[in-house]
Amino acid sequence: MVSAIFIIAVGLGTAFLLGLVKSDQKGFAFTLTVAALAVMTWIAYDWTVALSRGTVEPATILTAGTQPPFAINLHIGLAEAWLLTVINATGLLAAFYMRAALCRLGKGAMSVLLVMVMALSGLVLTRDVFNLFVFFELIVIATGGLVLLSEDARAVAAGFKYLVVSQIVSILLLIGIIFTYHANGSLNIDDIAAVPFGLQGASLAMFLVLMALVLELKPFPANGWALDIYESAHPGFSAIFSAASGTAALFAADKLVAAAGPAWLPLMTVIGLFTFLGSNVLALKQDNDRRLLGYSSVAQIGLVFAIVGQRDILGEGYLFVAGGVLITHAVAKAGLYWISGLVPGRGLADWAILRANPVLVFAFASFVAMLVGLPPFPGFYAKWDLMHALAGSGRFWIMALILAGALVEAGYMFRFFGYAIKRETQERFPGFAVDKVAVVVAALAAGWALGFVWGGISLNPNLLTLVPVLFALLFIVLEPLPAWVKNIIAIVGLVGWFWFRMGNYDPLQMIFAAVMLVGGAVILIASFYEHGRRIGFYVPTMLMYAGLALLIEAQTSFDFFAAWEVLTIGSYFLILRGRMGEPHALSYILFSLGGAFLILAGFALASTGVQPFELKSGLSAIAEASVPAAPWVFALLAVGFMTKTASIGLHIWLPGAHAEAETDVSPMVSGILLKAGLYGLFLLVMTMGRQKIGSIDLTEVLVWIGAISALLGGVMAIFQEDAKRLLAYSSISQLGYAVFGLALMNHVGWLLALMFVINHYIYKSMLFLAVGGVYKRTGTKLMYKMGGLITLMPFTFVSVLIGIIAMSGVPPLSGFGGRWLFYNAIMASDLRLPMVLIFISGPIGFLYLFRLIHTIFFGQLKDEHRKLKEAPVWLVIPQMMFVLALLAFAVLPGMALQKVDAYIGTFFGDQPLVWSGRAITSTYGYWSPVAVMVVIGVIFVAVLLLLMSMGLNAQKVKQFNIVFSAERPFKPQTTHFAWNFFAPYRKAVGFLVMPLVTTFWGAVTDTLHSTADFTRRLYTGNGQTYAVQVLVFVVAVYLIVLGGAQ
Amino acid sequence: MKDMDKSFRKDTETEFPLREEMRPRTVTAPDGQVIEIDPLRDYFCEEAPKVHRKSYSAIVEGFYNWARANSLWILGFGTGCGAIEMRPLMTPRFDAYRYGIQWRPTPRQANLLIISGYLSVKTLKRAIRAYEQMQQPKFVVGLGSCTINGGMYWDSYNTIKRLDDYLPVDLYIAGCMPRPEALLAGLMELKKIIRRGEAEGANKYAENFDWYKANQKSVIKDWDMPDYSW
Amino acid sequence: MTFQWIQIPYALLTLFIILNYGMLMTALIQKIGARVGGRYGIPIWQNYIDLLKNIALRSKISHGVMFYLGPVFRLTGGIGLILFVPTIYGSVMHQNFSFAGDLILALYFVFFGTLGMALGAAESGHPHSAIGVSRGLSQVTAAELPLALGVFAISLQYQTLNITDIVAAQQGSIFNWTLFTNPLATVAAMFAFVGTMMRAPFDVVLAPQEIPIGPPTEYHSSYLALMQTNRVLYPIAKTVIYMNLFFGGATSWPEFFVKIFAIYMVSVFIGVVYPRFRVEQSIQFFLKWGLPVGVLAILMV
Amino acid sequence: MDMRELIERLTSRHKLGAPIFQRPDLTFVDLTDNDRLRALLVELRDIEGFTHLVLLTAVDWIEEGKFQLTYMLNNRAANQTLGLRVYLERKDPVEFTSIHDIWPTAETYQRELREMFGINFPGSPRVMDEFILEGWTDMPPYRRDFDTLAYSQQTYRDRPGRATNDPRDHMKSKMYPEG
Repeated sequence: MVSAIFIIAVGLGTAFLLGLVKSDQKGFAFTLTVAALAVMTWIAYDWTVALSRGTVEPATILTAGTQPPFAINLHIGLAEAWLLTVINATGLLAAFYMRAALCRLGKGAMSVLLVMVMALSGLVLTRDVFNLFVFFELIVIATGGLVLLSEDARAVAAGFKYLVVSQIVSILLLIGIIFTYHANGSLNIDDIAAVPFGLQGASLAMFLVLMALVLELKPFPANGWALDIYESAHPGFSAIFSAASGTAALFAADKLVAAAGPAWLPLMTVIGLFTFLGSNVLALKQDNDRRLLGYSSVAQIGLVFAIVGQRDILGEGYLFVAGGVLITHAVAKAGLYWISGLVPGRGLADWAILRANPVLVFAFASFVAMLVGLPPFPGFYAKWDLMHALAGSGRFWIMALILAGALVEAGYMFRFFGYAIKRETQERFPGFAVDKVAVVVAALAAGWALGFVWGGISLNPNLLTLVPVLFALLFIVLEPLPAWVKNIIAIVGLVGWFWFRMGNYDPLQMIFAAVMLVGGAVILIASFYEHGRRIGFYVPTMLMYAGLALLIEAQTSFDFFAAWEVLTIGSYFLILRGRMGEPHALSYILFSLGGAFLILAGFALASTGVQPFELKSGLSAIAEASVPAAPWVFALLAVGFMTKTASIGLHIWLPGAHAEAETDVSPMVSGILLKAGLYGLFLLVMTMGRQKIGSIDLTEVLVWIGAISALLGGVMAIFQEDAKRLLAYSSISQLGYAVFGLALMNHVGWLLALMFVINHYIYKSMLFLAVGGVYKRTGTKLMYKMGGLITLMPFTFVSVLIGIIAMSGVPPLSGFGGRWLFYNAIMASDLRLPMVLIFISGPIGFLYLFRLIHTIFFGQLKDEHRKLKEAPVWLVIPQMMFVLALLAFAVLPGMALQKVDAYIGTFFGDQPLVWSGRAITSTYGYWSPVAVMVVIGVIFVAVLLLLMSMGLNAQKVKQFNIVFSAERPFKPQTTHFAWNFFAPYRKAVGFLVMPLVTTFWGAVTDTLHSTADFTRRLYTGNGQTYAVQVLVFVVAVYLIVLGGAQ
Repeated sequence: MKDMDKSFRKDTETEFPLREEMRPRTVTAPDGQVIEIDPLRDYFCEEAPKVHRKSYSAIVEGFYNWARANSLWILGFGTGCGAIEMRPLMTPRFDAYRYGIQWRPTPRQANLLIISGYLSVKTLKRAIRAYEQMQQPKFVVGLGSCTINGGMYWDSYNTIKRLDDYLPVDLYIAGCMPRPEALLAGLMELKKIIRRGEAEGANKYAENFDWYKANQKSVIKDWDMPDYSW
Repeated sequence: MTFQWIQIPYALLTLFIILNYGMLMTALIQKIGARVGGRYGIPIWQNYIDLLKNIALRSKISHGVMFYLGPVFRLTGGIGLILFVPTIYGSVMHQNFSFAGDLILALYFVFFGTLGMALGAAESGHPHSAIGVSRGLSQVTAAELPLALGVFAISLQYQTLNITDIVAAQQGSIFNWTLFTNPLATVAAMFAFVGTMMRAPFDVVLAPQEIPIGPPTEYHSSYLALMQTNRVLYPIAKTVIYMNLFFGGATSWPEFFVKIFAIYMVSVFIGVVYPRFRVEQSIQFFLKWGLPVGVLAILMV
Repeated sequence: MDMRELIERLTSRHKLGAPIFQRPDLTFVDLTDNDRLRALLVELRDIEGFTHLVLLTAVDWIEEGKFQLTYMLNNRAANQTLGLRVYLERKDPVEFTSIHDIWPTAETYQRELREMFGINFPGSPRVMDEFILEGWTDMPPYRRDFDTLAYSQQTYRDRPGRATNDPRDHMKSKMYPEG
């Protein structure tokens, strides 16, 4: 083993050596620097591997062979090794990245970089407070130097401000050290730890030392100086400043906090949370990419700080959690800063230039996911463990605040990403420097590797070893293949997985799996119509399906949550692909993540901190034991799931997301994705049953929510001019029915919900494909611009016709089965009033469905549509499959439902439906689908023959051959009655569709934004102001914390 | 008596241009293809009217004629001042309903077109359209002198003089204006004609279609519709 | 109950009786209206003549497949509705095909003809048809609401969705009728009855003076013959449901004739007294008056 | 207020011809200076209270080679009507100033005059659109050189046997068959 001190020795030595190199030998100097950094990195990595494997023990190194304070005392353990690796690797990559700048400025700059990395390493290694100060000063000077690397004129000012503030910090630190030595007689951290400081007595000394380090971590709001550096410094350096400096300083602070004793932890928590929330809110308003990343960095450090405050409850998992967040942040932020160096413009939308290189887009997406804590990155595992620990020890407020902050962060990071994917930029594409891209790719690889490592360390399954996820990720490699090849692989994968796993499913899972996997495969048939390579489609699609596949089979709460997150990520990228998808994808991801956080909180609450938590038995157990938290678990999970079912109040993401999605994506996100929420709700009510908060039965609340969704979704659908939006609102309504049925908590109600799962999948997918096909041909989604397409697109017409008959519940098609079950279900329920809403919403379905078919296929054909062709055959094929499926399901509903019926019976211990032959008898009524179909069919044919017997000489006429009060129509557009089709309805019940919910969520985001705007004014950009802020911060914290304690 | 300027010659040269919305035009389809639209051809059926035979069996035809006679549905279209004389037929005083007569608002469902009085050229166009949109067998009654020979509008530049030049008339009711009683009597007479199977105006129209069209087009200069308005 | 072939002639017999009764009854009602107005009115057999006349028309046009099928859908809806509901209680012959489904089937099958007709009318491309459909659908969705609530109330009351069972529960005395045992539900349902019979004040759908004449504007000849047939069948089919649910059903044809006539006359009386509502007015009317009564009905059960 | 006073007041500023006092509340007067028409109309409307354009019509004085336009104005408050007449040269193309901006209703009258008399009012909205006649290609039918009888006979077929009676002779022969 090479001693860790060589990291410092090599760094320092090479820095001196550089002085001897001739100043015109820049290439040689650079090689030397890189070599030194590589050696340093290798040493750190070597230690990391060895320590992780347990082949060596943590080592303490004493220079000069004596005890401190007369010698430098270093310590290397697992945490140190990890951090050293990160710091040195960052330094190494940064050196490559900044090659041009370094060569321009010469060997001086290179030695400063080496000193910087060396000092950061020292900060991590040292166990001595005074050395801490020494390294600290070195960092300050090196930072000041490196800031000047930038070509930005503001960098000088920023560096100066930094030096001013740093000197204040240094003074605080020095005074603190003197006091500490005075009080303790030793500067060794371990000695200090032996006699923990309380908040009493000598605490001022500790306070000053800690505050110095805290300030170095840029706590909100005393951090204006740091942001100026982020904004103006060379991005290569910003990466070091954010990733390495932050990490090192944090670790130093952590060392001291550990030494100072648990009494200091609440202070850390408060400062950390305050910083996390404050910086995130501020970041919302940023329009400069680097400043936004700066705020995000500060926020992330604040988060880790808050985690440091939780080290008392995290126990052994502390390093896993804190390290996970810290290292992910370091990698992601370094990566992002390096990407920002590739982007010529400084606006957020300027990142759109990245679209020229899919690898960079993938890197950007990965880094964003890392920062937000999405799987499969370490932050995800850390988040999971942290929440469980917090819930286990009752720290609900901290939980809530961290999740809120994370949601805000997700908000601006995904908005940023959305800009990059969808916006146009004015900047010219400069061509990306290959070496810089390579550096970014290195960070990317590191990020994924860390995800793998963390997954492996985690108590829970490693997501990167799960077959569905790997299958989805396989498509990254397959991207160069043509779309049809990938499509075949995807379809085979979905069907194969279903086939392979079929034996393990219970009937409920079977239904959902059939809808999600086989159904997904059917929809994918439509994707054959796309030509070319269709980059960026299959990875998210298959991620979504992977998530769904895993969701169905989830055994533990972790499995479930991880699957949920995976499918959320996949579907987000899918939705973002839509033409005007950017704002809708953003609101989708925000609602989904918000929902996911609630689910996380719910699981954490349910598990009371104990992992692993077996999902079904665990939830039933807490429900049976009537744990006081049980109803809250129910509520959290229910709301979480309802973000996916888009129940009213949480629905505003849906219409846009579904309407703007691509033709084959709309049915996926509508027909399939929404069912994930329903599956969650199913599990929830199956395991937890009725829960009461106070005297309110939560399932009754669900009944109401379902009923209101069904009604308002329908009413809003009536007034849409956009065909896809109409269908999207109709989904809200249909899912409302399903939630309603589920929440009735009786046998038939659940069957009803399942029937809707199947039915809604079939007809909504069919309708979305049909409308998508029409959109493909007409180039518009506005229904009043279409008309008369029946003869041009007969197949599409048939599928819409069958779809709307089925959906409206008119016999003999399958929608009627849903209505019949519905009546039987409500008869068995004690509730009365919510039924009224459902009764109203039933016929409303007719209105929007008729409008859909009338305004598109009937009425007047427009000039420019006269030569339209039928929709692409690949879109028609799945539609025809759906038509057949609908007819089959209408005649033989028993095929799909009989088994499930028996399965549900095991929950309720009853069997209200009797399946005899093809007829079904319930407690209240009976229904014979075959008889209905036959009777109607026979009558229909008889009447048709009757009509034909009265003469077959009908003259086929054209569209203007109508009686027009003895006039003739002017033009098709003026004759097609379509716009504002239900004007009288709007006059009568238009008040129902006032956008109250949209206004509410709008107000929430507006408030956040204006808060950010107001707070931003604290950052004047003036160095003196910053200095004063720092001092005021210290004094204020002192007064609040210590004053309060005495 | 008014003197006539023997030297006056009406303008037979000037053609009236086809109206803008009926002119052929080109539009760009959503897929970028430029397509030609000829509204008269694309939006209207161009078939000529057909002669519809009577039923093979005389008894059946007689039975049908009885039903047609006793179920006269009049198109609610008042072309001239005589329309006001039709309204009293619905009142208790005359009560035409008892004869199976009623008014329908759409030509598709009406069998009887009553040209109620003078017919200006402008209205003639509408009357032709309404007539052609009715289903066979269909009947036309000319009400008042103006439909017979121009009546008091005999010298008007803008009203036709002989309705049967333009539409096949089954029955004229003379008078200026005929009172409702006369109208009722006329309808009873029409019933008899129908019963006798002589009300075959629609077939006559189809057989002499070219002659009727030529007459119609000679007075309607802005002929901007298909020859037969289905 | 299961299917036997003999049920087919039985069902046709029911259909035949109801068709003829409908022809005469609607003419009689027109005649009553005429007499009230001081007119003599149409001959009692006028409906037959009109029907024959429309069949006898020699030509027809077609706007397309759905246009052609529209009246077929419409009449299938009417006939189906009759055949899915037992006509005469206790009679083996006139149970029709009610084995295929219960009350819910009947209630939802009501929309079959409406939807098909709407589609057919829509293909004609006539704006008046579309306007009529828009009005009709808007109005019917509001009008059916009190019925749904009333039906829910009585199926709770009788704990069944089987029409025969509901009728059976009302036998014995006139005071066993739902009309007396559950007047609120009956009133609620009668809102819907009046609202869907296409008579004033709820007949703006056809609005002869304004959008001549709504959905059927383009229909004629044999199409119209089918629609006329439906026009006499369909109201009776609907009235049969009301009779069975609220007025004790019928145990014999004479009782059937009297009850149907009486119930039918309710909408006629209201129609001659009140002027026409605009669509939004009738929607608001049903929401303001029909809905609360319906809600009360389901709360009181 | 007497209409004579009004005419006197107007005569002092405008070139008016001899007024015809038809009734106490109805007066016709010629305007001899066509260019002053708009000024006079605006004055009448805004100062004299003639707020309402009753009608605008024309007479074809074919013998004098003139068209006469009559602007009939009404003062509601005073219940007075003033017919203001101007004369145009009867030679093609006949054009005159449009007053649709003074009274929007004039737009319709001007369309009618354009169609029936062939008097154009450039600038008047939709003045070239068809008004009553459809597809008319002949000379404007209200011009007196248009012979409606000749046109009718050249266009529509007569039904033989039509007899025309002079009403006076007819009634006389009916009532006093003996003479």
